[in-house]
Amino acid sequence: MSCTAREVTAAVRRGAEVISVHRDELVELDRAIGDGDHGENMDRGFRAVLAQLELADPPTPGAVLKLVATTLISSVGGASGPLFGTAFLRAASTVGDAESLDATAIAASLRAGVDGVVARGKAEPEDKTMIDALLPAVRAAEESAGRGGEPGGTLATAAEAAEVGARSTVPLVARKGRASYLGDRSAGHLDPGARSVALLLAAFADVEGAE
Amino acid sequence: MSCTAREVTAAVRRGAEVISVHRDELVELDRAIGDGDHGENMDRGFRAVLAQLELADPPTPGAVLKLVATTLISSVGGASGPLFGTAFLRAASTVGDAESLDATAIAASLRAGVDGVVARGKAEPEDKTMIDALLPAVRAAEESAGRGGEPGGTLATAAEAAEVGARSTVPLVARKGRASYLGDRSAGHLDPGARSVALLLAAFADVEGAE
Amino acid sequence: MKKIINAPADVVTDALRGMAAAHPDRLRIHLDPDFVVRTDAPVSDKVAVVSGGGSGHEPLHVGFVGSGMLDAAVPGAVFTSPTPDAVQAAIREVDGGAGTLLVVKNYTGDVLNFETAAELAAGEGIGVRTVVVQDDVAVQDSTNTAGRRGVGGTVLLEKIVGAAAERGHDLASCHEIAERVSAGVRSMGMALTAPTVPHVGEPSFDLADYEMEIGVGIHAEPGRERVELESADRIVQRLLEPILADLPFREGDEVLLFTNSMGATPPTELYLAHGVAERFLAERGVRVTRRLVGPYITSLEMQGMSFTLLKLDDELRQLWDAPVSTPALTW
Amino acid sequence: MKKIINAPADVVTDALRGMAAAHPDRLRIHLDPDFVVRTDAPVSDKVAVVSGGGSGHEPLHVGFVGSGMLDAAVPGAVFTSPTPDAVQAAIREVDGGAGTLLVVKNYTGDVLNFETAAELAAGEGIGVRTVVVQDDVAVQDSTNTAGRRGVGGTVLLEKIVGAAAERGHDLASCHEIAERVSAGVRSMGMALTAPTVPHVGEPSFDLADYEMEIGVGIHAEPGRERVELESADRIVQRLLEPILADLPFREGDEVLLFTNSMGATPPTELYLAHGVAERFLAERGVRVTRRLVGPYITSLEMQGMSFTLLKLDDELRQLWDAPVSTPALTW
Ligand SMILES: Nc1ncnc2c1ncn2[C@@H]1O[C@H](COP(=O)(O)OP(=O)(O)O)[C@@H](O)[C@H]1O
Ligand SMILES: Nc1ncnc2c1ncn2[C@@H]1O[C@H](COP(=O)(O)OP(=O)(O)O)[C@@H](O)[C@H]1O
Ligand SMILES: [Mg+2]
Ligand SMILES: [Mg+2]
Ligand SMILES: [Mg+2]
Ligand SMILES: [Mg+2]
Repeated sequence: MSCTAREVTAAVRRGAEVISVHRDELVELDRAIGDGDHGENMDRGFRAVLAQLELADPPTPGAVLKLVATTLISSVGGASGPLFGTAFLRAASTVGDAESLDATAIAASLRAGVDGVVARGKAEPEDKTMIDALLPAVRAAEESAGRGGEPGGTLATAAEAAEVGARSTVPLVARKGRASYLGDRSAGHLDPGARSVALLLAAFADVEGAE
Repeated sequence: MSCTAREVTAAVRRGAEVISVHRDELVELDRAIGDGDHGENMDRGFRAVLAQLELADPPTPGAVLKLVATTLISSVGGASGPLFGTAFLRAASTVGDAESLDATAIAASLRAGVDGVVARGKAEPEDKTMIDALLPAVRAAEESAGRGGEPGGTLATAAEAAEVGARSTVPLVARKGRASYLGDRSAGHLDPGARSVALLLAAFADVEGAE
Repeated sequence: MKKIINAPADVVTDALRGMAAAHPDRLRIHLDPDFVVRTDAPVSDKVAVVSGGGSGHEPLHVGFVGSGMLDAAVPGAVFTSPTPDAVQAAIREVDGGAGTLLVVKNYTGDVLNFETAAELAAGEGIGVRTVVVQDDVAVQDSTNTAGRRGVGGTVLLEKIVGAAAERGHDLASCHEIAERVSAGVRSMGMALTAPTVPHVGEPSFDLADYEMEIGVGIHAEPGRERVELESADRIVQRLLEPILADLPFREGDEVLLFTNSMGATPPTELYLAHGVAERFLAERGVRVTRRLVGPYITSLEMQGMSFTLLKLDDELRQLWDAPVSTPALTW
Repeated sequence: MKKIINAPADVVTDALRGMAAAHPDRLRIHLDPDFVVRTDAPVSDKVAVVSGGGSGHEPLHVGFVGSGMLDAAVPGAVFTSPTPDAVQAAIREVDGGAGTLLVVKNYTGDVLNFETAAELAAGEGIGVRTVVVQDDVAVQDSTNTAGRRGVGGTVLLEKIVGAAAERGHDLASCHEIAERVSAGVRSMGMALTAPTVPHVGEPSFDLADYEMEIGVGIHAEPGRERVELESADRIVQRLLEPILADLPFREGDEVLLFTNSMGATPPTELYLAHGVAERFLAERGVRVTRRLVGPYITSLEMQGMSFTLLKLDDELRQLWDAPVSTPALTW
């Protein structure tokens, strides 16, 4: 089994839905250790993605991911805009023109996305950023794909790892992004960007698992 | 019995003390229907009067009243500064160079003071201003003096009438001063200027009564 | 009370010291009595324009001292008119022989204190004329009140009459122009929060989280009515309708629109409201040809805003456009 | 939340509309993507100076568009960096052939988005150089953080490099001057209250009645430490000491002192603090020869203030004094 453009589009739509439902939670998380806009930024971005998906019907998974990337880049702003944008852009490049994605392709695109975020944002593990959700997720996806997992199962494992990774940011002291200005006072709070990663992956897994 | 410069000075000092003690109450009254400065204005003025009395030792009741007038005019500001200043100035003119004041002179100086306030401020009775304390006070004083009262008794009667007059401002709707902008919402509050009049007259009566 | 101050009683004097330090080329200050004059005062043979009033409305009046606007400003204690001796001293300092025009906002305290100062100055042989600004349409019934308050119109009047004086108009002409501005200017304001007077220490009034005060003055006197919060569109309408109703601004009339922040309302909200107002007026055929947007007559840290509309004619427009160089207004 | 707005999501656009209406002679606005340019852009053969960042800091940057300062400003959503396409579009609109200097405040979001825009513009053959402002000494440990934030120094840098561009300096020279300003400027701020972001609806942080936040940024990120309210004298000392310690301003050094309101701090308090600061610096032999006092880089309706010190040399002083004509800064 593998995912076509239709399924990737459905996954993205579901991601947008979940972000919208969790908008205020993400605002609250960012209010605690940042400037309070993360929920609004992500929600604005994914609403723009939905609008774009009404206008265009990208034919391949790569085209869907590219549309998401460019839309997020030109509508989110802040730190998360270029970072999520880069992640989707790199993922899109990696999958190329493929008609559908199997678990290995999904894991590879995740890996490319994470590498892109690291290249742009220079964050290391335990800097209390979205990286702390992304890295464990990609490792779990690679392992699952290596074991011959299905796309749905691979994304589900990745989502679980992202969730654990996001929760692991709570005790950390931030060293990147706006939360880093708080120094020790950033400890004890969940990183909003990491939470977004976990929410998005869970939404994607949900859709692919249901296929 | 009559009051010399020494007694008038003592009365003024006592007035300053009472104003200072009631500063915050006057602020509160003015905060409700004005701009909240009346207590500070009166206190600043009478502290300046005390400072002047340290430097000068006016020889006659008229000279004391004149010193109070000019000091209030140049230190109170706001509506109450020129009004109380005028009252003391007219009172000073009326008593002239007299060495001491009997009850009739006191009543006459009060009358002159009230006339001065009306001339400057154009308030009528029941406009919810200091006039509503001053007018009953001067009438009571004239009556007491006419009956051959002593200065202490005359001032005491005036102070009582002022107190009643001040309280009578509570239900009134203001038609002069800053409280007038509230329209009907000014009803239900004591006029701060009227309260100051009552406090000052009571302080004066206190001192003269004790002589 | 949250303020960056030392002793509350010294706030005005301490601020004047800082102002003098900040603008050594433009201003000279005098302490006890407190007043601010332009450095080149007295300017001989120029009508001197002098204003003043309680502090707490900055930049009005001290920030408008300079070439093309005020020769002197006399600040009283916070929200309290200055005393006559201070005004008289300022007049003496700036009168250049052509007489002095006093710009007074219509509050009992200001009127009485400036009246006395004018008498004192006249007694010294100085020609003094007075204009009383009373542009606040929130005060409806001026027979049963102390009369309309002077608010935003004061800023426009000081700019225009300051330009007239700078151009060499004589005292009678300056006075006539001032009266013309006063006759054609109307304002209305509102507040979202109350300011705190330093020597009081608590907010001037209490407003619930969902309330606003319509028709508020600049001393945080309660306003015309207290209503629930509304959209910017509706707020603009609430402020502009009484202004338009009061002075028959007619289709085709040329006006200056002044959108003023009461202190803490940020530029985004102010510009937003200004944009709404421009559309509102355009729809009614009122032609806005000049604008002023910013915090020019404030009420300490009050959140809120006001609109002022001034009917322009050729002379008033030219005087408005004339150069001005003060700490708060320069072009 | 008490604001004069319509829909929270439209605040920035609605405000831009009002700005355009208020300054028809100076500004032209473009919507979707949002940016503001001076009316005479592109000015041929002049280096274009472009800045931008999250909204909510007005007048920064949109209020500084005009002759002698910025050619374009690109406002993002409130407290959110603008996107690369918006910045790119603004660059296209104002580049006059002599290249564009981007002024970026050092926040991850701004740096990343402007970086992308610069790449895109360079790809179209436009010469682009970038200066990143990072003057906030409140951020002590810049290896364990996203680096120092760009705050008050940005205003001074935009004024000075804008003057250089207006005088005909080429891109390399403008960039060198910008780097010189950046190297010699330091800031520190504090807050008494928190602002409320329109799309959040509640204050960015909670501060008790007796508390203040020292070392706060302009996005109401919590600061260096939270302490009890103190006198103006003590607050000034708390802000100036780290600045002086960070950049060795030496006896006899000539500096520009910029006393900035974070939004709701009124002129009286600001001038008062400015006066205290001038005395504090004079006692330490630091010579203040230029000043700027006012709300120029704000955080919505936050009460608070910041100081910025810039080391001057002859060229920087002359560029500072050069004429400027923008909605918020004119001389
Ligand atoms: N350098 C970085 N590398 C990776 N992620 C980062 C970096 N900086 C910030 N982030 C992520 O961005 C999130 C904040 O995004 P957002 O609030 O939308 O932007 P901003 O910080 O500009 O307001 C943080 O929670 C963090 O996960
Ligand atoms: N026209 C007037 N005639 C008489 N008394 C007046 C008049 N206007 C105001 N007052 C008195 O002045 C008092 C207010 O004084 P104050 O608060 O010191 O001045 P301001 O109103 O200028 O702030 C009122 O309570 C009222 O008694
Ligand atoms: Mg954020
Ligand atoms: Mg009062
Ligand atoms: Mg008053
Ligand atoms: Mg942000």
